[in-house]
Amino acid sequence: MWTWFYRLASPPHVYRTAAALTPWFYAVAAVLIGYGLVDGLVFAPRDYQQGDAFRIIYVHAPSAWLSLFAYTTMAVAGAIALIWRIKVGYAVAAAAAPIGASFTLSALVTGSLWGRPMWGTYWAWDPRLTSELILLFLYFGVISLRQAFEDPARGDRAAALLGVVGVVNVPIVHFSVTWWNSLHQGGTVMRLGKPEMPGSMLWPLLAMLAGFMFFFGAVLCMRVRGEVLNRERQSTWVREAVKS
Amino acid sequence: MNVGAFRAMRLILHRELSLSFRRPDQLLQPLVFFLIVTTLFPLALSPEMSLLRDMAPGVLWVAALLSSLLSIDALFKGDADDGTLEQLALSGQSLSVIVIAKTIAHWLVSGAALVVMSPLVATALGIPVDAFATMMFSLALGTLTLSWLGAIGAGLTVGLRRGSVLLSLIVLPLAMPLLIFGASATDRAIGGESPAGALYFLASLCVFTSSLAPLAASAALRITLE
Amino acid sequence: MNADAAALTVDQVHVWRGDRHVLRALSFGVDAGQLLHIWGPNGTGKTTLLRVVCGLLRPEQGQVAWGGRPIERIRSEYQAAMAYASHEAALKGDLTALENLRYAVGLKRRVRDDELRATLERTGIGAGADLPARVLSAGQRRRVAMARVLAMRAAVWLLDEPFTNLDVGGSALMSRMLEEHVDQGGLALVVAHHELELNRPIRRLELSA
Amino acid sequence: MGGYARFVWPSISLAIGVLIWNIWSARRHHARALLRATRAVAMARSEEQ
Repeated sequence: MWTWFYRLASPPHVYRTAAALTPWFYAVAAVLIGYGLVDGLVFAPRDYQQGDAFRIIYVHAPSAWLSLFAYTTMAVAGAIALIWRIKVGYAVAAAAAPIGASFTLSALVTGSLWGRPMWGTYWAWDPRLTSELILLFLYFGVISLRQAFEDPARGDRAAALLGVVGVVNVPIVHFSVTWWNSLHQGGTVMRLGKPEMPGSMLWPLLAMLAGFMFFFGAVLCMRVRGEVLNRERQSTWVREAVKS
Repeated sequence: MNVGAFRAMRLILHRELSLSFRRPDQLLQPLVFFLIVTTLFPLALSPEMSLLRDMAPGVLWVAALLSSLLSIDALFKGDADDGTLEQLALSGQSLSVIVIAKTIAHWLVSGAALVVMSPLVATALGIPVDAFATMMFSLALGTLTLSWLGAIGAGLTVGLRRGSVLLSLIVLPLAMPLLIFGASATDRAIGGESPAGALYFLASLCVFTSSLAPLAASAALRITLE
Repeated sequence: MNADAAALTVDQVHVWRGDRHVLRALSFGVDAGQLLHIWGPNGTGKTTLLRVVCGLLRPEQGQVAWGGRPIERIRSEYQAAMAYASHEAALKGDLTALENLRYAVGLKRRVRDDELRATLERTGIGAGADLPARVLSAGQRRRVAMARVLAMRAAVWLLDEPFTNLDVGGSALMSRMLEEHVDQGGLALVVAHHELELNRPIRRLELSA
Repeated sequence: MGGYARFVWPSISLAIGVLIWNIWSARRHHARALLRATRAVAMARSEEQ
């Protein structure tokens, strides 16, 4: 039963599997995102309150969800690598970090663009946007810590540990920010929430969420191949990989 | 016949405190920084006491956070530079015991000192005397939590040449919840309402961090000491 | 003086430093009452090997065992029975020689100051015991580190270039100490790039580039 | 579709921009890693001769 676990741990196997999966992930992502965008932007009805501005949700919600999912992936991969000493985990963690950071940025900007028609300003310390901003700082900390070490092996382990500490803090930050927001503004202000979504609005959103997840899978596979190569330069299997 | 954990902690605590008091100037620096930062705000905002009072909890807490952050860098730096950190790690005591003793010693010398100083700053910012108790208690919990988070950050960055800026970048995002609860507890106390809610959250945060940080910090040290 | 040291075995240890394969499939054993002299030009991994043996550095492959048990599992017990001296004397400059010993040795066993003073006396630091370590010369600091190793009464000695900065008297003292330790059933790994003048059998491990 | 101009199109284009950046950056990262690996393999082979 454990063979898949050890096969997963062997870099050449991971390198080949990632290469095989990438095109499929891209294909499914393209279909889902294509459908989601077209349906969401064209066919879905206007929201009676926010008019067309709410359509930004079709990119904001998937980005926000992915920023959190990528951080968790990074933390779990790092923890697996630290605890069971599976080196591939470090490659996955190092690959997930920049992807997650880019989607955090996307969530932040699309969120503030969405906020503009609602609040009249681009930033109003909305609890979700604030948590997203703090998540960006956490990403920045992990990425710069990994690069601060000359010895990449130690950089990986330090970043993995910080990732685990960070992921423990994400719910705490989210809770305290929401508590802080409700404390001061009494929660009356229109928060960046999803309006009640009839089916026609909801399906494109689910498609976009799934599409972004597959996209994350595809890009993660590509980056993991690069990270695995960087960490396995001496081993023999690299010679065949390089020739192919 | 070897030495138990509590005896070892007492010994390390004694070592750290006698080391700190051999260099009193390094003890005073964060405290003076605390005073200077709080003096900046009235200059920047206005001498008007009523306005300052609204800002007081935030100013006090941000200044306290930054001043304890200043001294966290020295938690392992001194020992790492002269090689004694290795001796401590190889003493046969578990690394967590060493980290706990050093962090508590660091807190006594920095965080607790800030708490003792805080009434001075509070009066300067117009905080009423009856809010002092909550303020000092919340500040004590907050600075202790920060010392634990700082221990993790210091453990990760002590081996790096320009590690101190990175240390702040790592610790501050983790310290935001304690800032939220601490500042609002003080704010509530000034307004006369009961700060219990915020204090409970702050206390739970402190207990949570005190239990997990030694593990994380010793794992971080193990990476640095390699 | 110290209990018989169990045997120390190193088995197929591999260590990489970045891209450099510093230690390649290193295997050897050291029994109680033996001294191993680790020899070799600079940069061949002598210090890295010592850090692996003392448990600071975990090898990518291979294992270090003490009394047949891997050191990761018995980390505290193993390190409590060990004295490690790195190539710098590792003392706190602001603390006196006596205080340095009190805090370092005190973590390993209960010890009173007068015994520490006697040990410092023996390594020639009697007068300097109450001076801050920063005012001592490099040779004196090495003698304080020597006293620390002695006072720990450890079964396993792991010494990295213990003769550096020592004058003739100091080196002779160091050699006597090593002989005494080995005679009492202790075990020692000594990293040195020069000959060791001990009238005891010395096994040697050559690390090549 | 008129009401979209101010905020919806910028958000969509930004999000798509992030998707494209991710693809481009991942490809570049892999290509660079491949380059470094080939150089390392070439160096290793020259050492063996």
